[in-house]
Amino acid sequence: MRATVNGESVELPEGLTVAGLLQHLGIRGERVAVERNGEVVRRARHAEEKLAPDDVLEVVAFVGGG
Amino acid sequence: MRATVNGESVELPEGLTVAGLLQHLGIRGERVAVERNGEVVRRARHAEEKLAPDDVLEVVAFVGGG
Amino acid sequence: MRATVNGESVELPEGLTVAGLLQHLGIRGERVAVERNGEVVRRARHAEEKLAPDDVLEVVAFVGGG
Amino acid sequence: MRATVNGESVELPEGLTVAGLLQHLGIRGERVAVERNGEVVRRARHAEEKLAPDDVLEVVAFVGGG
Amino acid sequence: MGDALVVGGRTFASRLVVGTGKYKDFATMKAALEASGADLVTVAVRRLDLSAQGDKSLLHWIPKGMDLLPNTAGCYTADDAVRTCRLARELQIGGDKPLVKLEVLSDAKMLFPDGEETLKAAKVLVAEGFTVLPYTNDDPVLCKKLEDAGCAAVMPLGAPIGSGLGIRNPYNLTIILQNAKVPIIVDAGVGTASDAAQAMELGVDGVLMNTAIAGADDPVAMATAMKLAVQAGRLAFKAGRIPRKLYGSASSPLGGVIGA
Amino acid sequence: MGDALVVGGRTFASRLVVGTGKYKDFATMKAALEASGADLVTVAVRRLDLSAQGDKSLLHWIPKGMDLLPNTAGCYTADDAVRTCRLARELQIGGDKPLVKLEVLSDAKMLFPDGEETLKAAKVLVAEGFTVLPYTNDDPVLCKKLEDAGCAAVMPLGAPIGSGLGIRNPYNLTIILQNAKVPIIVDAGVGTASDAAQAMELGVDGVLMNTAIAGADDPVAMATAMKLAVQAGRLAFKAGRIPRKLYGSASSPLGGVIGA
Amino acid sequence: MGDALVVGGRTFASRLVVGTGKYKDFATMKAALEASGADLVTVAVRRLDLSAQGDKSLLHWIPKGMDLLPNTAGCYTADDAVRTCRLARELQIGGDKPLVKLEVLSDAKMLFPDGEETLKAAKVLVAEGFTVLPYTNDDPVLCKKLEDAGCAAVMPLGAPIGSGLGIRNPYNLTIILQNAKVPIIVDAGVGTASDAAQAMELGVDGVLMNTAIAGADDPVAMATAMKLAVQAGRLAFKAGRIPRKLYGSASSPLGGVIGA
Amino acid sequence: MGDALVVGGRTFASRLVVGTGKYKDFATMKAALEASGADLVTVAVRRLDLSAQGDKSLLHWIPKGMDLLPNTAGCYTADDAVRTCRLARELQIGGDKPLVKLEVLSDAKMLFPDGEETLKAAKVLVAEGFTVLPYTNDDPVLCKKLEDAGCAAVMPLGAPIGSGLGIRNPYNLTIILQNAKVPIIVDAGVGTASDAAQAMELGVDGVLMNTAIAGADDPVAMATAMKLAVQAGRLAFKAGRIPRKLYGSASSPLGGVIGA
Repeated sequence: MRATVNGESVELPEGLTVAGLLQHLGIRGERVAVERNGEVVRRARHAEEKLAPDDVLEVVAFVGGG
Repeated sequence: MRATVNGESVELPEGLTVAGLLQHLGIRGERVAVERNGEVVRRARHAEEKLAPDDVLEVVAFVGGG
Repeated sequence: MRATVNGESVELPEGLTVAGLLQHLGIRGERVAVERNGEVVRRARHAEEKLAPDDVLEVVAFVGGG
Repeated sequence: MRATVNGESVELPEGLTVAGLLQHLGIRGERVAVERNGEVVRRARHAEEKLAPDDVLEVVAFVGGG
Repeated sequence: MGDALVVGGRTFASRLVVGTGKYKDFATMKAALEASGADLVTVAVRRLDLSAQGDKSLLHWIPKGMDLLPNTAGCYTADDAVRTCRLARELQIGGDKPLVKLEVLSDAKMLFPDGEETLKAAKVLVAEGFTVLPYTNDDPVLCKKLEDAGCAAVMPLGAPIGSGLGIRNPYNLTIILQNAKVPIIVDAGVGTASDAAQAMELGVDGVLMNTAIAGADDPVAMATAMKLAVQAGRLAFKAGRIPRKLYGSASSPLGGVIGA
Repeated sequence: MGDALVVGGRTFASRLVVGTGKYKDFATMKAALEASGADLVTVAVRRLDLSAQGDKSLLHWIPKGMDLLPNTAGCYTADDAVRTCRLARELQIGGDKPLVKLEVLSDAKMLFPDGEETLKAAKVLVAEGFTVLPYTNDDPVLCKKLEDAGCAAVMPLGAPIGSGLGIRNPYNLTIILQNAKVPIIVDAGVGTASDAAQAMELGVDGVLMNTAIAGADDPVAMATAMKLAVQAGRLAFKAGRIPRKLYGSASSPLGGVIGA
Repeated sequence: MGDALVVGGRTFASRLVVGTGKYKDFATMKAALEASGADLVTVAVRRLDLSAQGDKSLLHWIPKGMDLLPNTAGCYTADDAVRTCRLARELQIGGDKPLVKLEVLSDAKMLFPDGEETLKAAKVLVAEGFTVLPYTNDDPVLCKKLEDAGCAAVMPLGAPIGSGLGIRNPYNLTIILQNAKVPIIVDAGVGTASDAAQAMELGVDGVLMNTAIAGADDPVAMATAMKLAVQAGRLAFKAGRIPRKLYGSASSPLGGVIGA
Repeated sequence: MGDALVVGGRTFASRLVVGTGKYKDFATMKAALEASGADLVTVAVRRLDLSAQGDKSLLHWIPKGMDLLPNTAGCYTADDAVRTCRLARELQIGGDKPLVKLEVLSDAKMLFPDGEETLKAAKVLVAEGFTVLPYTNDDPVLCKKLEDAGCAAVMPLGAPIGSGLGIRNPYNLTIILQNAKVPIIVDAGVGTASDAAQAMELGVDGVLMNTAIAGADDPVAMATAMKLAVQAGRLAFKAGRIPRKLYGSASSPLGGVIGA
């Protein structure tokens, strides 16, 4: 299925969870937060919450700022 | 009838018009504007517009200001 | 004879007066002042005062300044 | 004999030395310097240098200052 | 000098706008207004004092040919300001797109404009056809929003009303000017002539003041000073000043000195 | 305005003194001098260029009725300054107690006045009957010594010559003014109109400038601006400005607001 | 010194808050953070760069014991700022009443805060249980509204972000302080140590900076300077400075001078 | 910090020099001197009060390890200053090339240094082997002459003694610094910590103060503030501050914002 991750359209396996997405993106160790269609997905629900086609996802982390 | 003029409760003759009010208040020559219950009464309607009991009236003029 | 005029060594006719010097230099009309060996030569004495060899002369005028 | 000490005229014993003067004034311990008639009397000479009538003496010390 | 101030389609020969408050008497006010050379003067709207009879009105003392700029001084909400403007329009006896100085303050102590209420009122008044000149803090973003709301000019403060502190923050004014498409008029804060000149040198289109003149020991002399200072500042702005340099440079020729 | 500047017994209608250096041409200079309204102008004394013939002299371009104030620019010693003044007197064709602007600088880089040499020269020139106006640093003690030496006026700098930095130290000027018995004229440093107005508001008796006008993009417009600014500053000084306050105070009446 | 900064129930030993942006590398940042003595540091929230793998995260370089203050930099609307704060909360892994620096700018050029959007976002965030520290213009009225909206502290600018202009308008800051019941922290504008000291001397509760340290030639030295300057300014504020006087007064005794 | 102040061959760890006058009692003075971290303190020379017996001398209260810098405060002529220095040398019990703060004022009102007398005295004292630190006006030419006369350091004022006005003319100080080959120490005028930091940021080598500390409500706290401020200013000067810009620049990354 296609979804938008950080502004870019990507092809993702069907029935992927948020946790799966992060693994799929090769993100580990990183302290990240995920927003799905405008709503934050709490870390506790990463393993359960399944993505759907056309989801708009934001995967963010802290960077240097003032 | 009683009405409020410039914040004070006053006794006015029944059926007074806005023009009548100004005359009643001894205002002449003065360049004034009248607000009745929050709405301006245009000068053109001073002679027609009748006051009603409990009207809240503001009679204003220009004064020095910055 | 040789003299120094405005910092430059020049050859001048013998027995030249200050007035003669100005004429010799082609200065006319100009409002100028003359200093001879550190002393101002008043205008009134231009015609009399004779120059001597090795005199140091300054011929000045007003220019724009602040 | 009379002498001026710090601006005041005082009566002093004849033949007093600078050291004697300080003792006479009850100054001890104090870190002071003495000027006699405009000239500093070095500490080393306090015991020898004799005062004369009409001497003008300054006895100074350090005080708080900026 | 063919360099008029144009606000909302109206043209004013003078770039100085003056107030009519705080004078010790009307005669002094009139003399000061005349000395100022202004052709736009602010006035306030207040309840008629029904007890005081026959008292000559302010308008008798305003020199002919001066336009009125009614203000909303004393209003602390957008609603009161809008009502006041509607009454002012009536007092002006019509006139198309009447001028109003929109002023909505936060409270009687700080005397700072309330940007939120000012913007709200500005939108209503523009919709009702007023030519709105809002008094505002020197906030570049708020000034831009007031311009975008359709205000004919924007009037940031130099300093609080009547403080006489001058132009506290020329940096903000400069940023406001560089981003504005409507006239910028410094309103409030000017204390003396050099403050007015400095404001004009920054490039503002005009200066509005009241206390600096009315509160001076000699209001008429100060009004004249302000007229001259605004002209001087405007001319200096257009004349292109010399750059600032840490080290000076001689103003007389370096060469030709005697005995050199 | 019945408020003339009096220096050494001479009366000048304008409190603005202007220079004649650094103009791109004589025509521009003449127009600027006229626009400035000044009646006293500074000039420098230099060796006549013997090679350049028939070149129209500066004096043809100075408007009638303006007095000359010859300076000693370019001199770094008291002796050179004194010799230059004597030549200037001759150029003036006598005149009793001739005016001179005494300027003795330290070097060609800092362009700051050398107080020691200036004071030395002032004493000689006063003794020789000159009306001496010394250019000096804004040192209250040195200014007092120059006054005590018999100078007709004292001219402390606002900032270095041609720097355009304005009045760098109004505190010193204020102290100088409070202790002076002769006119104090700010000489050098002014960059734009508000600088001149500010100087006058401090209470100085006059302002002398050259680069600020001659170096502006439009010297004639700036000359006009300076004329107006000096008048504005003088009037404001005499009018008695309002005090500065952290908090403002309303300029419109507090009472009588509608719906209150 | 038993004079801690308390914001929203949290206590910070240092009154200096520093940013983590613009450093040439993480090692320099870490050294500067340690030198600053700060115990609160700002961080931004950004999309993870999916292409750049294994790149060590910022958090590895922030000294232990420093609290994070996530900001909403880059947001131009209240909605984006609120979404960013919610993500920041998730990044903090919970924590009660998480701290956020609310920053909603008008545009990428002026870089001034948008007061209207900032206030709107502040109300939402306070309702959602955030400890909100809004970056705002030095508008006394807006600052008061942000306090009334429940912000734990208010952070007016000294000057635009990264401008290094220092405290442009100490008058406004003073008025803000006199009317505030929550801590006031100067955010942005500081360029050098004396700017930070001056802010603290006005009585502000803290200073937040990033560019002044990260952009200095030697960030670690400047971080140390800022630590000392904030302490110095705070101490001077509490020590009660001498009044300003036009004339001085001797610091040594007037009497007892020799030969007098 | 391996950044000592070296004057006339002597090395001082601290760049803050403090006075000992105007304290309410010796105990407070001692505590303040210790808090200041200074290792050079000024003292005055006065006639011993012959009536007051056994009164503990100042010297008992000056912390060990602090060097004395005797001043010539109260002197209005070069001669009195020279006599005072000779007595001070005697009080120091010899010591090679003794340090003296040369201060010759014009009068008891203006409290400004008399440049002419100061220069005259400096030449005599240098010839007699003193290490001369003259207090002077911020006149670049006079400062250069004092350096040329052999003074070990030059100490221009920031503002009049005890005025607390801070650095009135940073431009002059900058010019003085750019032309000096000996240490420049700002003496007098500092009112609070940021003034001291600002002076150091200009690049001066040290700051001397008395009233700012002794006259504060809490002299010990202010002494600590000044110690920190001088260190902060020095570090900031060496760290290389960011440039000043009218427009800011973001301190957080411009890209990677959510929803963009």
